[in-house]
Amino acid sequence: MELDSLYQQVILDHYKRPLHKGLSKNSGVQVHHINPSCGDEVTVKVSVNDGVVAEVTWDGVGCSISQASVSMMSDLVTGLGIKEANVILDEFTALMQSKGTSAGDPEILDDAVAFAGVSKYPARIKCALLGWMAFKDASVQAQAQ
Amino acid sequence: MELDSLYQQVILDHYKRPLHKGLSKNSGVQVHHINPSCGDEVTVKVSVNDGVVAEVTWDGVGCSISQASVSMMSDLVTGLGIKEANVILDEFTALMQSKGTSAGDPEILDDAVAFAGVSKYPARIKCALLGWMAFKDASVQAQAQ
Amino acid sequence: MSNSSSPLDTAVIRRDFPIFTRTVRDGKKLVYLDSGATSQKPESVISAEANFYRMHNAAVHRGAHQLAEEATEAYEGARESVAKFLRATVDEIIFTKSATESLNLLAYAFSSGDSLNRFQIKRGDRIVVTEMEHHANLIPWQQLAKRTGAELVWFEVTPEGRLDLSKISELINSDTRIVALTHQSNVLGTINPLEQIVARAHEVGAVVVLDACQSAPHKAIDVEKLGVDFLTFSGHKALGPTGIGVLWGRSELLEDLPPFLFGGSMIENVSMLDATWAPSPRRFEAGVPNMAQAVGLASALEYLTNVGLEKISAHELLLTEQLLAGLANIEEAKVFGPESTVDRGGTVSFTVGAIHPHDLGQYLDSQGIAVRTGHHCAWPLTRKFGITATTRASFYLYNDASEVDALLAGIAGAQEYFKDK
Amino acid sequence: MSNSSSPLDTAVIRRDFPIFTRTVRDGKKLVYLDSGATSQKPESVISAEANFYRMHNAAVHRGAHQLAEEATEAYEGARESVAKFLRATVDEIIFTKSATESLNLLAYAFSSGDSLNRFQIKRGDRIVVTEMEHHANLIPWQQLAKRTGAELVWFEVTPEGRLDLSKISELINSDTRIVALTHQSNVLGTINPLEQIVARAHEVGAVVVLDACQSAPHKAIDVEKLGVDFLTFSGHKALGPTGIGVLWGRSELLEDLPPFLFGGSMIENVSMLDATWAPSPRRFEAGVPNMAQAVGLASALEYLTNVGLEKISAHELLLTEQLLAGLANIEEAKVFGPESTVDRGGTVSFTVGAIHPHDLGQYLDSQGIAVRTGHHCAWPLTRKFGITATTRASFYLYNDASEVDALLAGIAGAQEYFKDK
Ligand SMILES: Cc1ncc(COP(=O)(O)O)c(C=O)c1O
Ligand SMILES: Cc1ncc(COP(=O)(O)O)c(C=O)c1O
Repeated sequence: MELDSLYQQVILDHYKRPLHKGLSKNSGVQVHHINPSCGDEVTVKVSVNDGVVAEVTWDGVGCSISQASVSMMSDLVTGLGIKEANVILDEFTALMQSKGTSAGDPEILDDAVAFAGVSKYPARIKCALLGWMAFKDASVQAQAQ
Repeated sequence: MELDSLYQQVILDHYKRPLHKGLSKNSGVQVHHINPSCGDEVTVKVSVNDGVVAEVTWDGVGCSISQASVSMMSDLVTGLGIKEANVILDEFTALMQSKGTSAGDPEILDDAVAFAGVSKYPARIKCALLGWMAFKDASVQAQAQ
Repeated sequence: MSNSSSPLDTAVIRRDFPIFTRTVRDGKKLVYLDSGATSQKPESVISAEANFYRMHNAAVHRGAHQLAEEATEAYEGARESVAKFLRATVDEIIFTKSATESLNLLAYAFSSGDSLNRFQIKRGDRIVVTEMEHHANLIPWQQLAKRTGAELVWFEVTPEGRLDLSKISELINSDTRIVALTHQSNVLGTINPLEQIVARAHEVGAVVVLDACQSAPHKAIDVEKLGVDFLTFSGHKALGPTGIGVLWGRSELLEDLPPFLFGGSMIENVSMLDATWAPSPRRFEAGVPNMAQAVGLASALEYLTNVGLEKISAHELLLTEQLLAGLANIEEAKVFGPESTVDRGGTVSFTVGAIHPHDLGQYLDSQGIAVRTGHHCAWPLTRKFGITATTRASFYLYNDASEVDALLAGIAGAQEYFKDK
Repeated sequence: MSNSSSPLDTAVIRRDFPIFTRTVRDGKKLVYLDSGATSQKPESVISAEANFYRMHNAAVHRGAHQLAEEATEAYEGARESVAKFLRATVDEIIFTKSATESLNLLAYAFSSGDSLNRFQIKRGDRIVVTEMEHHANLIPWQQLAKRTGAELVWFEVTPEGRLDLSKISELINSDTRIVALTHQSNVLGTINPLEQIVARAHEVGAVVVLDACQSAPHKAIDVEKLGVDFLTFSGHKALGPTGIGVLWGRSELLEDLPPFLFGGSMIENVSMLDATWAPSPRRFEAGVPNMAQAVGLASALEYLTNVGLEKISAHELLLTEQLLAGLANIEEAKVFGPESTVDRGGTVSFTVGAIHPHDLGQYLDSQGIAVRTGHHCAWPLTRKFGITATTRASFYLYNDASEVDALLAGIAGAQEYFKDK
């Protein structure tokens, strides 16, 4: 079924058992992003130490794509240098804009290649990017501190 | 030629040799009307004594239809009781809205039946009515005095 | 299951709509249940618009040539059609680009007259809306309140999705100048009790602005009977083209209403420093208007009138009844809005268990079923219900009972699909 | 007389325009010289709009279904086409209903931000326009001046129909915040010297608003090269549908520009009392947009690009030259506007002796020739020239030399007709 390309098992797993959900008590930069067209919301809290993403936690409500994406993102970038994290972010963004022509680089994206199918559904790209954009926003602010 | 139904000789005569043109020095009510879509303007001055239209003079710039119409109007209503003048006005208005289906009643309209052709040219109806509407406005005000 | 008691022959109607000749998602039949967002168009409407361009296109009110005459006749004829449709008089019909523009026109007009203008809103005045308004009938009034210092208050919505009228006399008090509300909720399907609200509004001298976006396309409107003061709807939800809306206002009110957009054709006289205005409706239609769209809209209203609005409402209610009954049988399904068909139109919002509406919508789409998901531009309302989104099915004259069945089957399929994984 | 040096094959072009298959006034060939008011439409544009309705119609940005995806792609694709046409970036393109709306959007935005907003106009500020503006680019600024207490001043027009730039440094002084002017006069045909005006405006920190209604449809536009800050034109004058306009603004300006119409899709977040805004262009496109018209406009711009705007301008200038030469030979004819084709477009206004323009237009109409008469929504300009009206012929790519001849013959006929009587 075509729909399976969108709802890969790993996405639904993250949706059902999200990682790093629940905002940490540790200090960090917290941002709140909203998808105005559907009402989905995500709060992402990021702490950066010496150029390394020390902790990413989040909370939110939304569809499987948006929640799974933020869950996977938080797991992927934690422990990476900001530069490396941004490489993944850029690769993920490019994948989303590929209109189904790219499968994504698993070397860079790891499990997040599962979102490749989303790029064929233009209305869902924003869902998949919601958490990433929040991370970008928060990490830029965190570095500026 | 179809156009001749619009530009009757009597209309062009009034256009070239307008009657009652030039505003009277006598007291009266003066109104200024404009056709906003083409810029034509007419000033009409009316004095009413004991329910009788004593004097109608006017000035203006505009197309043959608008100028001939105000000229003929001023000649037609001068000396009439306000009620009689309004009968002509109503008849003329009805003629203009007849979309070419009426020839106008010469008993009431006299020479103004020449404007029957105008009703086939919707864009020109306002031209023909410009002076009449000004007269209506002025005479109502004059009676209220 | 086909509902034999419907007064409409949908099979015949569907033939008039070219879009139903296509399929979606690899050959699936298109089940279009998103008419609340925008309706599909019959060929007659598409042709009316095209034919205007092909044969009569010219700028209205401006040229001294035959095409200009014909275009003016077509455009002003469309105005007459709309007037007839609303049982209004022709000079009370203003063409805008959308209901959104109409409502903004009004909201701006209430703060752009001089201080003596009867519409001028000021500090201490009150504007009343409801919690179920579409953003288009909420944010313009928020902004008006901010600009003027007026107070914005609202009717709350009960858990059943009705307006809570218990505090009507306190809400609509003697400071109230405007009561703006929707005729039918685009989320809940609720039809609001106008009579009581209009009576109270007029008692205190307020004007009533009715958002008829979700009602005028589906039920016969008589502005005199409704008793409201302004009314608007969009063409595209009423089988008409995009890019056209209608604003109706009582002529004695329009007379004093300040203009909104400034430019050609709305003037009486212009100098470098000042200008004066033409009478309504011209005063509110600056520039070369959306002529072809007005012509298309007139054709759409004619289509609706020919089918019969009573029949359309009755037909939609049957489908609504069927869907509500079907949803009642799905344990996980929760309906937002009235569960009976009393004072209700053919729009049904619901959630299904933990399946996010967006995911449900996506699954339905994979089955060819087009619904809408999200807050439906009534975000404060979805928040009031403590949710972020619903799935919404909305019916129109071309939908039939088999499509309700398809939707119900689709919901079951989605439950299966997302459970299994 | 046919002009053999034209780069366009008008006979081929005319076949694309259905309206030229019809006749007017009892079988006369339609000589359409009123494109300055609105242009005719090629079949490809009409079909593009119709095809959107027939096959892809749905509300953009809103649905989670295939039709909504297709509609969004079509609408956003149209935005890309417009961006390419103006050599701008895609997020700088805002769809409005018309140039009139675009200009009002701007004028309102300059008084609706908070006091810290960079666009907020206040007492002591200055707005500069010109004496040759269309009402759409004059009255919104008059009203802005009235609302804010700002001062409205203007460039005068010389007897030759050019802007008098002799006082440019005094007119555009350090108080100046906005310079709003037309690229090409819709009455005189004059193309204004932007370089000098833009340079001076930017020197004092003012933004330049360009009304490109009469230029964008006829000549290649590059917003970067023009150097202006905002630009607008209407679709219907550029072979496109009615009901669609374009507003372009520099992205760094749009970022801070306050919204104008409030409603769905332009928001970021909404509560009962407040709302925040989406980024541009969404912020300026409230409600379900004029989707089909955007698609039609994209098709129109594609048509123009395929023919070639350089060729179109060159062609129109040849016709203009021919008409100016012909009018020079008519003793009673007086042209308003440049008598050469330098910095001039294909719009020619004139009077013929004592024949009122309205009467001349009517006579020409009887010969199948469609021109416009009146003040052309630039009343202060006609008044400046001491007249109430002119007759205006305006050319487009589908006109040819034989039509100029027909117009000249028509003028002679009118002189005969009104003299005899
Ligand atoms: C120079 C100019 N500006 C503005 C306009 C207004 O355009 P629209 O009526 O399409 O809004 C026009 C055309 O009428 C025009 O010629
Ligand atoms: C109740 C209601 N009001 C207003 C609107 C706004 O209509 P439009 O987007 O056509 O301006 C809509 C539709 O989106 C609606 O459903």
